[in-house]
Amino acid sequence: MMEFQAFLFYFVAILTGLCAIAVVVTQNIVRSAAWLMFALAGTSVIFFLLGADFVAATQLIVYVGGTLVLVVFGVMLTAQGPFISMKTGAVEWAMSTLVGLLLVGVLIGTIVRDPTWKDLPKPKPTEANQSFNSVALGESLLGVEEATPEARLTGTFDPRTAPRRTRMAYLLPFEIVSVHLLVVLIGAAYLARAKRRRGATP
Amino acid sequence: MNPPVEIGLTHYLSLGAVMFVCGAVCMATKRNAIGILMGVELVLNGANINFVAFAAFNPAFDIEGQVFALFVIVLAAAEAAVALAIVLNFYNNHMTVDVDTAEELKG
Amino acid sequence: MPPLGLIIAVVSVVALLTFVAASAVFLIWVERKVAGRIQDRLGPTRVGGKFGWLQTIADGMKLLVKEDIIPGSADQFLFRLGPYIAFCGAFVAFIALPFGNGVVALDMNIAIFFMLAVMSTEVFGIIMAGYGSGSKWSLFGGMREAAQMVSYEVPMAICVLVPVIVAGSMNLSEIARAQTGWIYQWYLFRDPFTFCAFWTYFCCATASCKRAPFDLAEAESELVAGFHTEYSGLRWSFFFMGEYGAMFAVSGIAVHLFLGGWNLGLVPFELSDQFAKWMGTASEPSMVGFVIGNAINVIVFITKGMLLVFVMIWIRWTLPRLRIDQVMMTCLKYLLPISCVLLLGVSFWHLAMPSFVLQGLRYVLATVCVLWFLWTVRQVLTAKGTPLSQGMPAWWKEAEAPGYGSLTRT
Amino acid sequence: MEHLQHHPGLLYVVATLLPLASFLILLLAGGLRAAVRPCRESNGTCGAIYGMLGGDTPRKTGAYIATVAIGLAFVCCLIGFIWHAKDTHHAHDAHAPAASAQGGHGVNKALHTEEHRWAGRMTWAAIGWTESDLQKPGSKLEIGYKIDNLSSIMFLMVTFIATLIHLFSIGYMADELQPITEDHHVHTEDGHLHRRGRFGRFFMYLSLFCFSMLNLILADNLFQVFVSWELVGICSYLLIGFYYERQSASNAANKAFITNRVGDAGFIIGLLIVWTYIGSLNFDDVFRQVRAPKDSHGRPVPLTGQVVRGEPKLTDEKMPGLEVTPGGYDVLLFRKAPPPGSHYHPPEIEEVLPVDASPEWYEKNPEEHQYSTMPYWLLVVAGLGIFLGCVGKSAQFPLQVWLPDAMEGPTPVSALIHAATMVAAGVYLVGRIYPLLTWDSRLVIAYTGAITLFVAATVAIVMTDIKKVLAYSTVSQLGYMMLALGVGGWAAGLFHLLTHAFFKALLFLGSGSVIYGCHHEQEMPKMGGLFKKMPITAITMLIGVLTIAGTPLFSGWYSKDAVIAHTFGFAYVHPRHGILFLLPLITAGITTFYMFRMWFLTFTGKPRDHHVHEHAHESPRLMTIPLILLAICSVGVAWGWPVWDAEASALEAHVHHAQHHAVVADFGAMLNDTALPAGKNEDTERYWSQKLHGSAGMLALLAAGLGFVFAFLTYKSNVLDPADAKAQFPAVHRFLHHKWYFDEAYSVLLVRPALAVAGWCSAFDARVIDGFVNRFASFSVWIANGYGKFDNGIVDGLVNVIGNTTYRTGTWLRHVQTGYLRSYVLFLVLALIGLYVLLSYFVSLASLG
Repeated sequence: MMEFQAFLFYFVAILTGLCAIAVVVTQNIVRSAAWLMFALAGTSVIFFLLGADFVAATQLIVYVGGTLVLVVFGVMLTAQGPFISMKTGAVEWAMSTLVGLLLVGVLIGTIVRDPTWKDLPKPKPTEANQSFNSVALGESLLGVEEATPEARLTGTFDPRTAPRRTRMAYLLPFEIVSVHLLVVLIGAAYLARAKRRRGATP
Repeated sequence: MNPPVEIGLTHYLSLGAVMFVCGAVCMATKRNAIGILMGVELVLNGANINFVAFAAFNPAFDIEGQVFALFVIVLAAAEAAVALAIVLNFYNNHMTVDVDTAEELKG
Repeated sequence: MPPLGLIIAVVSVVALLTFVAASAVFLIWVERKVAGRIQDRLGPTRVGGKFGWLQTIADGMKLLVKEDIIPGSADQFLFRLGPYIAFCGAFVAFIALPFGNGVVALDMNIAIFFMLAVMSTEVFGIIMAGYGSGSKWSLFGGMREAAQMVSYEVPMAICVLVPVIVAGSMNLSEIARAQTGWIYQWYLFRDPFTFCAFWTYFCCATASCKRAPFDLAEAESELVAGFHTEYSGLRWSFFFMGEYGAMFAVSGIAVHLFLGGWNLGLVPFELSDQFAKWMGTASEPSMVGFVIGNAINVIVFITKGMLLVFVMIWIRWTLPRLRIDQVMMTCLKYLLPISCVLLLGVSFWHLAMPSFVLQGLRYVLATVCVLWFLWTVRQVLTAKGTPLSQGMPAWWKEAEAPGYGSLTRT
Repeated sequence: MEHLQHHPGLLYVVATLLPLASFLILLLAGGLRAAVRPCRESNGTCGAIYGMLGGDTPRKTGAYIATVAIGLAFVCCLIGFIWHAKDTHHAHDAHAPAASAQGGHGVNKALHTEEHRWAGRMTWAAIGWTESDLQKPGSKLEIGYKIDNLSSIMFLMVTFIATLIHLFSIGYMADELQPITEDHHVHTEDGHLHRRGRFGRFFMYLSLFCFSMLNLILADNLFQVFVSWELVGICSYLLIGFYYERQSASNAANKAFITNRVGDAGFIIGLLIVWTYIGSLNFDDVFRQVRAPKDSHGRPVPLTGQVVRGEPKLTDEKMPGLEVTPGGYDVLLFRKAPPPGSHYHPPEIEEVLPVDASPEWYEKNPEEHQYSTMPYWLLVVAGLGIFLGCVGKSAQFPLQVWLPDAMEGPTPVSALIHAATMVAAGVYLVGRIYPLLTWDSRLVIAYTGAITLFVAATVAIVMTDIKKVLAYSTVSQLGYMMLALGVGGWAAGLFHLLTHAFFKALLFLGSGSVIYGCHHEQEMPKMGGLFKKMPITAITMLIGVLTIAGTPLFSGWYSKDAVIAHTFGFAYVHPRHGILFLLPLITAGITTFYMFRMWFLTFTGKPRDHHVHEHAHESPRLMTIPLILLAICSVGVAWGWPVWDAEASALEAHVHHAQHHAVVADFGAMLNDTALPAGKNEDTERYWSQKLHGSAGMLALLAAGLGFVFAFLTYKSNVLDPADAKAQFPAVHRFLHHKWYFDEAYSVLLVRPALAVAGWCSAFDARVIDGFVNRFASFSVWIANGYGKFDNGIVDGLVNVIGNTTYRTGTWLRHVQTGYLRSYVLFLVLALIGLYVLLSYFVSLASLG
């Protein structure tokens, strides 16, 4: 019998892959969005399986809760009729599929053939390791070695069991990205603001 | 009975590759601008899976992979906002979201 | 032999499913009773004895046997999928919600974040339902829901961050443990910012559960029944199970974050640990004592959560519904800035204030709130109330005034 | 005034600047008038200004301004002359006892003070950029003034005569006062030329002329002299060509100007040599360097003559660096370093350089070691170069040709040129640079003068134009002056210049009066018998003629006797140069002959042209009064006491005092090539000239008498017929009538060759150079056409082919740009795959390799 973890992985991975393919194949855009939601949620589960629970939660809240809603919102704002669908020609479909299969072949071939990747063992997702991941992530994003005593970070961090490594502070990139994204969003808001159509009477 | 298969990095990377290609094909086949946007999201997710998988399997990459994944997620959100803004503008100008009508720059 | 994790998971899921379903059944009954009382009527009285105990069960059976109607213009796939997703979103959140000291399906480091994330997926179900119905009312409802949820998630998350900052953890159990002790240890009374954050959070939580006065997604005066106009039978009931589940989930979060979690607040220790210590030895704590203490904890926690749900119901039947633009304005113009100020304030408050002020303020806040609460309870309990036959809203009097003609009460 | 009393020399500066001020006023007024003239009708302001400046009719205001200016200048000069005479008197009083004592510092100081009062210098232009540059010799050009006896008397003479000429001109130029003047000498299609009157312009030119001349006299350096020299030249050009509509006047002006250029070229050469070797153009600086040294007793060194000549030598006990030999190749220049920090240092005239001084003396006066040398022949060239300028200006042989032609100008101008200004400038300059002139130079000057005086006098005999006669007489008299200067009679020459100025002015103004009275008739054969018509003119003219003829007690007698005495003494000492005495003696007779011929032809006998005679009239008082004044001066200006003593002239004594110390140096010795013992002057020219003065005077008087007799016989009593003489010697007459064929010779020798060369040059330019240029141009056009074809066909064709190819390729390739996003994505992915394949291929290659 397959190990529980492996079973879980295969189950989720196959579902996710199928959902991703469904996104491509589905002609209805909202249905496609639904499949996309499943694919993204599946990705989130994959992240959980990989021990990256913070990333997984972020994936859920940002992608599924935010982005996807935004996408569907866009669909509804631009829909001219119910259940719109735009068909693409069969030749293009064929070509795209061909090229896609080619790319998949190339990528998976590379992945499988690379010996260094195959030899990497999966670390046991222990309690300590998991908590370490979140704490380290927070610390690296904050750019601190240790939280203040007043507001200490959760988790028991045992330096003996954890691998020693140089921490990298991602505070500055994080801030830069934040400001950058803020500007981008303001630009987006400006771009999408309601404009009076030409020739429309005031 | 088959011996238990150890789930390794390769499996996750393969999943990421499949998602990436699905996204690319989605971009290549959709005529709807929002469909293309979804393709982009799929591509980004495929990449994200790779990041997180490497973070989990490579001890030297454990923080960076997740941080990059976070950045990608946030960037994707912003990108989606901008893309939607563009789509809305496009819709305002063309009364459709069919990107095949956006061919003013064709040769 | 299945692994232990699988067994625990199955057991947890079954238990939680039971709890959610049961609480939904119970809360629907409560809602109906409370609504009745507030609307100056009795509510369900017949089914199941004196208070209409079995009313919800009867309703459920009715729904189960009702015809499953799918409109012809509906997108069947989306239409079918919508309710389950909406329910799942609410239900999965319970996985990370502790009921007591260690009484939790999965003790996650980022439990609160996880809960918020999972609950945010609920909206997608609503949208799918609204869009998939192929009806204008549904579509409008779905769009309103989408806009409202996405908007209110932002101030809600920021308000959640306030106690998270105070506790230094996103683990709900950790946060609850940090509030062990007397009632003034609750984060509600910690400082003015957490105090305000509670009310702000509660507003946002109400809105995110699309409860009145923010229930624009199902505003029956405008949209018939909003996103679930076309639903009937079991699918319809799934929406309501999801809704009530979400109500308890957000209330549970509020309890954990602000109201001391499972702690009673009337004893200076944690019940389960203390019982285990008392009933066993110091080196070997008693499992029985732990279980007994935790049982009390669970009761306390559920009571607190139900109390908050009750308040939500109370509000629903008391306040009038807002307009959609007012809803959005409330969020974006008021709640969002307020929550930001609270986040900043709670970060700087303890650095800026001397400790005696902090401590003193905590006592004063706790004292005032407790006294107010007790006074309210006393008011409720000692209120004479108007007999059903005599109670007369004001406009009836107005109507009886001369000039209104012969409008008589029947 | 205080300042003026301390520096009375400034009076002369004022006198010099007054005519300049007058000139400027007239220039501005005339310029403004000409400027507003075109718009006088249309513009009210212009019209007002035009009217204020005289309107269409010329006014006399300009003449008054000029006359008042020159009159004031004369007054200044008169005051200055009196003061200067007083100063000089004091200085000589102080000099007399001091000189007998040691000849030391007392005299020097007194003279120094006098110099300071009557001289001033300032830097005009500095050549160099640093202070140390300015300390070097030859680094700056200066302007300055220096008044001595000569210049003070010259000033007086020039301003006096100029004032009278101005007065005379007011009357003489009355024709120009009309708004429209008719010029009878110019013929146009419509008859005679009609032009506007140029009264003011004439006086403007006169003022500038006076300023130039006065500035020339005022100058203390050669450069300033040169500038004035050229100003005089341009003024003469303007005035000779005053009637420039007349071809002859225009030609005469050009001729005068060009001839003067020849002389000025020499002048410049001389200036440059002096500047190069001596390092300064200031007279005193120059003279101090080329001075004749004296021995420790104050006597000139007889061995060396005026300049110290010798051969360069490394060491010499007495004169370090130079071995003094009489015929040495080099001239020693004594350079004295200027005291630090000062630019002006008055020359010490009586400074003594003891040639025979002991070595101790040199040790005490180390600055005397500073000397340099220059080649002797260059010094000769320098002197002769400057003299060449004087030859041009003073119309000496062989450049005398311009002066007679200059009679084309208005008669007062002729008077001014001949009497006081232009031609006097040359003689004056020779007198000024006298210390620069070596023995050889002076001999050249003497011969030049002798030839000139004879040639001019002979030509004058046959001239019929009254002004031309006078012109040649001027040339002749100038020759006398040059001769005197050349033979060492410095004072005599300049003395003759002064007296000549008066009587020549008188004669010219008289002739002007005649011409005016005869309505611009200048030909003597058309005159005759005018004595009755214009008695004042006739009598004053007679006085002038007597004076120039050397009648005793008239001023000309004193000066001419002095000149002839000097030539006699010179010829006595140097018998091989005897001709230098014979020529002036003969010419004295000829002079008398042609002057009386002129007078007789004009005033006596029967009127030969009744038309002229009938309309002849005496000139107005404005013109006769200057004549009378000049006549008085001509008679008495040279008088001394006793009057009958030819050597007692006060004027001569005054001029004599003006002699530079270098002139004073006993030129007998320097003219001798052999050494004379100090104090033994018996063999010197001066000695003999004084000794033979009486006999020379007698001989000259005899010659003049002979001339008068011939003239009387020929033209008065008609005993001899001039036509006979003409018939008898036609070749001689023709020769003389053609002025010794000078003009023809110049025409053949210079003008025609010059024209021919110019023609060749022109032809060369037109044919060869232009032809080459044209050929080159057409060749360029041909090349350009060829290149144009190449450019259009091949270069452009290539470019077009490239462009078309690119265009077609682009047109073909544009179909790839579908504008469809999906195709781009497909291409992207395909490119990715392709890249991957390539990369893996290379990676595998690398891993294999």
